[in-house]
Amino acid sequence: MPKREIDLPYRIEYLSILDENGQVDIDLDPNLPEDLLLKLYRAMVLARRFDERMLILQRQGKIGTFAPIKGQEAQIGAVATLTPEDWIVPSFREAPAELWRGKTMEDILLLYGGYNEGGKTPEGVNNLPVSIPVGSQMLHAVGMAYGMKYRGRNTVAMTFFGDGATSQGDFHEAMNYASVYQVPVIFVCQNNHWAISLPRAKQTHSKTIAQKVLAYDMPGIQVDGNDVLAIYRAALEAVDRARKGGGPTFIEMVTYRLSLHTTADDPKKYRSENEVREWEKRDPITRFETYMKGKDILDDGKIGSVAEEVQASIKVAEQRAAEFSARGADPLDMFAYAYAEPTPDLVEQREELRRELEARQGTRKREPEARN
Amino acid sequence: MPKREIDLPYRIEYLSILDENGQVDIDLDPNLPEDLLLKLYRAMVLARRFDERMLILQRQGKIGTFAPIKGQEAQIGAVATLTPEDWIVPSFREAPAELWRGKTMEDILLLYGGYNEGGKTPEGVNNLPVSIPVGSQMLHAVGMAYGMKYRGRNTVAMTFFGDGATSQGDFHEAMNYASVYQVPVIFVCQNNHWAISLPRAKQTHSKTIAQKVLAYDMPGIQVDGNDVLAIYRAALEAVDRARKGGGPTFIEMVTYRLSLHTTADDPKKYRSENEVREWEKRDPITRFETYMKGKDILDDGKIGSVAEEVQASIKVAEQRAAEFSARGADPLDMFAYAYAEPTPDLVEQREELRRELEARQGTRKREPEARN
Amino acid sequence: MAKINMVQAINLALSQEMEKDDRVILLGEDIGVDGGVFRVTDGLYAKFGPERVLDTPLSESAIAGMSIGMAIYGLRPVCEMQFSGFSYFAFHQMEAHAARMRGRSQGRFSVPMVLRAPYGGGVRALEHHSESREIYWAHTPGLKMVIPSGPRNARALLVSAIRDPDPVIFYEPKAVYRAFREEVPDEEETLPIGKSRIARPGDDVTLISYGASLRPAMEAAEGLKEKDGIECEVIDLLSISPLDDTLLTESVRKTGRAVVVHEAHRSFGAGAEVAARIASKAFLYLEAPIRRVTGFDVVIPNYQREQAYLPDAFRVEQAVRETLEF
Amino acid sequence: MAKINMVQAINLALSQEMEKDDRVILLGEDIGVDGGVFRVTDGLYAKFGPERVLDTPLSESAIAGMSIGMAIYGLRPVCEMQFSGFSYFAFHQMEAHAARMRGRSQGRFSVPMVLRAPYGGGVRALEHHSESREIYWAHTPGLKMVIPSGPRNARALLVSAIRDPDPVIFYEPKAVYRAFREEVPDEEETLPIGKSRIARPGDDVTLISYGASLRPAMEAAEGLKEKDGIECEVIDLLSISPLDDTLLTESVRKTGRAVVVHEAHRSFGAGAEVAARIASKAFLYLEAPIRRVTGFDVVIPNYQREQAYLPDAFRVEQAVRETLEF
Ligand SMILES: Cc1ncc(C[n+]2csc(CCOP(=O)(O)OP(=O)(O)O)c2C)c(N)n1
Ligand SMILES: Cc1ncc(C[n+]2csc(CCOP(=O)(O)OP(=O)(O)O)c2C)c(N)n1
Ligand SMILES: [Mg+2]
Ligand SMILES: [Mg+2]
Repeated sequence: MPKREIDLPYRIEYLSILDENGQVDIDLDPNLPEDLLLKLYRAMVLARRFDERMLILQRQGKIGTFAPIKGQEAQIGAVATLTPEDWIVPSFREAPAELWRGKTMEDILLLYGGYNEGGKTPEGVNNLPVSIPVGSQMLHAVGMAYGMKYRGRNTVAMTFFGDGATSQGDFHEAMNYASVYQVPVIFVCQNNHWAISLPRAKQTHSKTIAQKVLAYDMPGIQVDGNDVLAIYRAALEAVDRARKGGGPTFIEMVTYRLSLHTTADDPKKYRSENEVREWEKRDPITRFETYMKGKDILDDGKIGSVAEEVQASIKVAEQRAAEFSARGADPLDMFAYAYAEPTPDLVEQREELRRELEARQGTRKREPEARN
Repeated sequence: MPKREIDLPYRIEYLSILDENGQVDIDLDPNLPEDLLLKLYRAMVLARRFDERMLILQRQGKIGTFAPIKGQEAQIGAVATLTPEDWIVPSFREAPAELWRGKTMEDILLLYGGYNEGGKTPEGVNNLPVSIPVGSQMLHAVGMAYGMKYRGRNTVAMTFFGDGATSQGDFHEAMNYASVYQVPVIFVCQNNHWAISLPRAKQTHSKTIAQKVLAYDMPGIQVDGNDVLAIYRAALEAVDRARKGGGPTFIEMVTYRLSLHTTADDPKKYRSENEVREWEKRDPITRFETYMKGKDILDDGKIGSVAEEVQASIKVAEQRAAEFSARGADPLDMFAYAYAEPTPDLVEQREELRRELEARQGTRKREPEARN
Repeated sequence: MAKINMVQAINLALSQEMEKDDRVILLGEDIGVDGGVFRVTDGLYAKFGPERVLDTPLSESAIAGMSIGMAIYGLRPVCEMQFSGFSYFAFHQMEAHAARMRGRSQGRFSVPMVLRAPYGGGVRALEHHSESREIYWAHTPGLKMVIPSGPRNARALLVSAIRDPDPVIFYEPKAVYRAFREEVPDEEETLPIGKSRIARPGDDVTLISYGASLRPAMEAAEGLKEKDGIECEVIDLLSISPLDDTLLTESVRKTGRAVVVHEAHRSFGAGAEVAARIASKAFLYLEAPIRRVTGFDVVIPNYQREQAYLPDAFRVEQAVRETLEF
Repeated sequence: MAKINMVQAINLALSQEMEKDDRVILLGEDIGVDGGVFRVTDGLYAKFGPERVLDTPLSESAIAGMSIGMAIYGLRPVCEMQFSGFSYFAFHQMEAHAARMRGRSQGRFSVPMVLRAPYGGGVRALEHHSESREIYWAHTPGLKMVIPSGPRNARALLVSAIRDPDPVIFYEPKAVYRAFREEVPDEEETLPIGKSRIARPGDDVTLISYGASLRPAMEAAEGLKEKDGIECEVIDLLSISPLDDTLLTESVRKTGRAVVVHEAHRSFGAGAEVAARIASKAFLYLEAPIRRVTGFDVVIPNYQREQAYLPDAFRVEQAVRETLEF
């Protein structure tokens, strides 16, 4: 057989459970318990409302540049399959997932408000901090997952990134290492169709992102990324396999960024309002609401009480953040976490700054730049 | 269809034309003209003999570390499909291809002999220099191919690299860019089963390297890399497609490094003699000889005359290189090609070294380190 | 002649060079349809089309590597790194290839490319958007490293960089992008790479700075004159590598004192090289230690503390007074 | 106590730390079955198995990135870059993450990893096998950067680096690997990171060096004593960052003169920072300009010209004499 087709071990599937009208595929419905469904619903609503509130705060100049998550709330389905002992390694558009796992809104407000303090994560919450350099953090998940395997834990590391991130070399290296070492890592690609102004079709030439697993003989799946049930189901399968020693899985969530890339962005420059309209019809929250109503878990009264409760909790977080800001940030703290022990140079430089700040007393205070 | 298989545009094929005994598949035989066959044969023999000679010179301390190519001579089949207007972007194990395209043996001897002068390529020979950082040069081929497309040329850029190189992020980025921009670049992976001590199976988890094209919807093929006819045929198809605007192709040549990784390497530490024995049976030159004999293009007399002629030309190159060495290298030339115009600092540093060399006259001469 | 800001001045340089020379090609993330996240390439995609203004997939190493190939092939790529903080993803390509191709090929091939990147503080974004690490490039032989300080010199330097036969790293002080306007002539203007300029003459002390830090240096010079009658000579480096030590040395031989001002971290920063050269070449003229007013040796903090990190006029004035009191 | 070379000394440090602490994991290209291309990890794969000595696929960025994840998770990865010339492929990972995780997470996470890499001249290979670019790391806040000069301090420094709570870049002078042997105690020994040492006391001039350059510096000191009766104080930096300027300053306050010796390019090299600090902190004591005996500002040439590039005792002696004649 001098010319023959090579047989490959995997095929790529597409999974969707709730359709655009919230109608469920009964065979695939994971039939989650009511309290989990309600928890998911509340988390998605909270994420949406918090995002809206951040946008207002940013426009008022109260926080700096941030990346809205509107339309991508169904990501919570992925982290809902994890235990607190598992880890997540996010990018910068996973506020919903981070909050689900225990990051506080207050800290998020502080972070985008220009305070390094917001970068902390409560002790016991196994979230790595936001990673800004696109496509570089997946390798950390691979390293952590290696640690889990080495220690004989049955935990997993779940890492998030966008469609744009898949063009980075580090993405490839992470996929390769994860499959070579067969470590328990779940790659979740939030394909939201845009990387700032670059549409998915120009980001890579392949028909799907999911098929990139074929380069690594790694299981992978493409799911409706606005369908929290589909994401949950795909993630659960991946997490189960990983816990059993079955190695990594790649999940492409096909979703859409309904809002701005960041608050510094103007999407009108590169995409049509129509496209956005089309995707608004597939809003993950609306679909899920219909499903929940159909299951009689949700009614207008419950929707209203969740809304109120969510608003109240956002308010509390805002107040806490405001109190922190009012106390102000000690500039000298910039030297605090450079190393476990400050070096002699840093001790000297801190002292230099301290003296300068003293000398400045009475002169005009230095305000952060207003430009964005 | 909420759960469905995604249809992918490509399948991966394996191609072999000459079997291990030199028996040809008549349907696939490209039936190359006699003079081309003879030229290929001579080039493969020259590459083998030159490689053997370099190893001797290295062991005698006359040149430094180099990477033997023994067993990988069939790579010449790939460049035999090119015109002088095309470009090659090699790694460091493509001396056979480089020589075919017009690089001189003398320059190769000088390069590995520690003279930067050996890095030059005759004017008109469109070979980029040897690239040492593994996996980084493919991007240059993509850039050159972009230039060809931009200028409306129907030329191609062919880039070479090893199995190890496919683990580098830059490899992925090059594949992605090439397919996104649909530029005329041919990726030739010499999968010689080893990256120093790492076997192919541990380099990446996929069954083949060729299937990595599925991540990019790029045509790709796996060929018997010790079969010069199969390589020629696969490359010709790729080159033709590229010239016609059909974009990039990936070719995995399955071959074997019969010799050392480099002269600093000891393969006994990591691989069995048996494996080498097995691959020696698939020697690309022997197989091609059998085929040529079968076609009555080659007989023992001709084999002998090629051998003699090749030895003579190696001798000439060696003599030239020896003459160059005898004249010696002016250390001041290290400043010559840093920039088009030397900067004031470099003018000053050159002068500093010149004075120092003068002052050194009479003191012990500085010899290059003997350690390897 | 029009009064324009630095964003417009850079856009002008790109546009005019592209009109004049079809070898000039732009590539980078979001530089086409979107016009760049700072709008530096606004309008160029419409004017020159997608073949000459490439919206690339998200890979800095590929942007640099592809540019290298283009440049070897005979084009004049000008690539953009969206923020200098992400340019390190391309560092190995620039170090291993752009900087070395001429030497490696013994003059047969060269890499006439420009790598543009906004650098420094001034935006209210998270990490990686505000760094100043010009030294990584300046310490790399085979590269040139320039940083303009205002619209006019940005335009002229960029034209020179594009025409330069060797790879040039072009850092753009984002805090200056829209900070002020200058008259920039319509007709062609270039500035030699490797030459600094006296931004303000003076006799008492030499202030050496570049890029975004030039403004606090100039402000300090004005303040010191007003308040203390001190005349600072301010040197705007423009070129970090090659470094114009002739101008530096001459100035310090005259003033006897020097203060270097930059945003980058102090240790192993540009100020070290400047100080080392002056201390050597103007040794007998130095009347006080050379002071370095710089960013601290920590990652530049988020925006609430950014101003405390960055050198400002107050800090520079203090250093100058201490230098004069020495 | 045995007389061993630097390769063996580093192997000893790795082996002993691995025995003592199961968090210590090695990863890199060819470090396992093959024992490393310089044989530094020889025997460790056999001793500790493939779970603790990982032969990685060929990707420096992944090696560093995976190490970062391991370190955050609580392991103590020691990764190897086969040559420092290839470590720039991992530069962005180290800069963006290893150096910043502690600050980013406000102390919640840290990256106690070591990145080992042979550096400098001494092998007859092509490009990228001989560079000396420690400044890229030293200028990066959040990293530490150390370079031993002999077997004993290599072993002790590496142990300290492995135990350090922060990321440490550990450059190994490959020219020293097998150049000489030293007594290295079997029992545990550490050296504080951030401290330099006086390798040879003297009063006339301070020679500052590190790594592979320490040998020509010491040789020059001997030669100068013999031929000219000059007593050099030789300082072995050991730590490039943090830099121990207290020791430097003290020495120069005593000698009044200084010469810095390193293989790295001169401009923006370690010598610049050393000179800047001395010129500032020992200003009133300096009797001559500080000289820098360094590699030139060109890519280190192939081996026929390598010796002309590298500082040797002759070049150092010359510089010292000129410094004393000033
Ligand atoms: C290495 C790197 N390059 C560039 C940027 C600037 N940048 C921030 S987000 C972004 C697009 C990311 O697209 P994608 O991965 O699809 O994520 P999304 O923003 O859509 O969530 C770019 C280019 C960055 N943060 N990091
Ligand atoms: C970026 C980089 N990392 C490491 C090395 C050291 N090195 C040289 S060749 C090699 C293995 C290359 O394997 P492969 O790509 O399969 O090519 P082959 O040597 O088999 O031809 C390694 C690790 C290098 N040259 N460049
Ligand atoms: Mg996206
Ligand atoms: Mg190989």
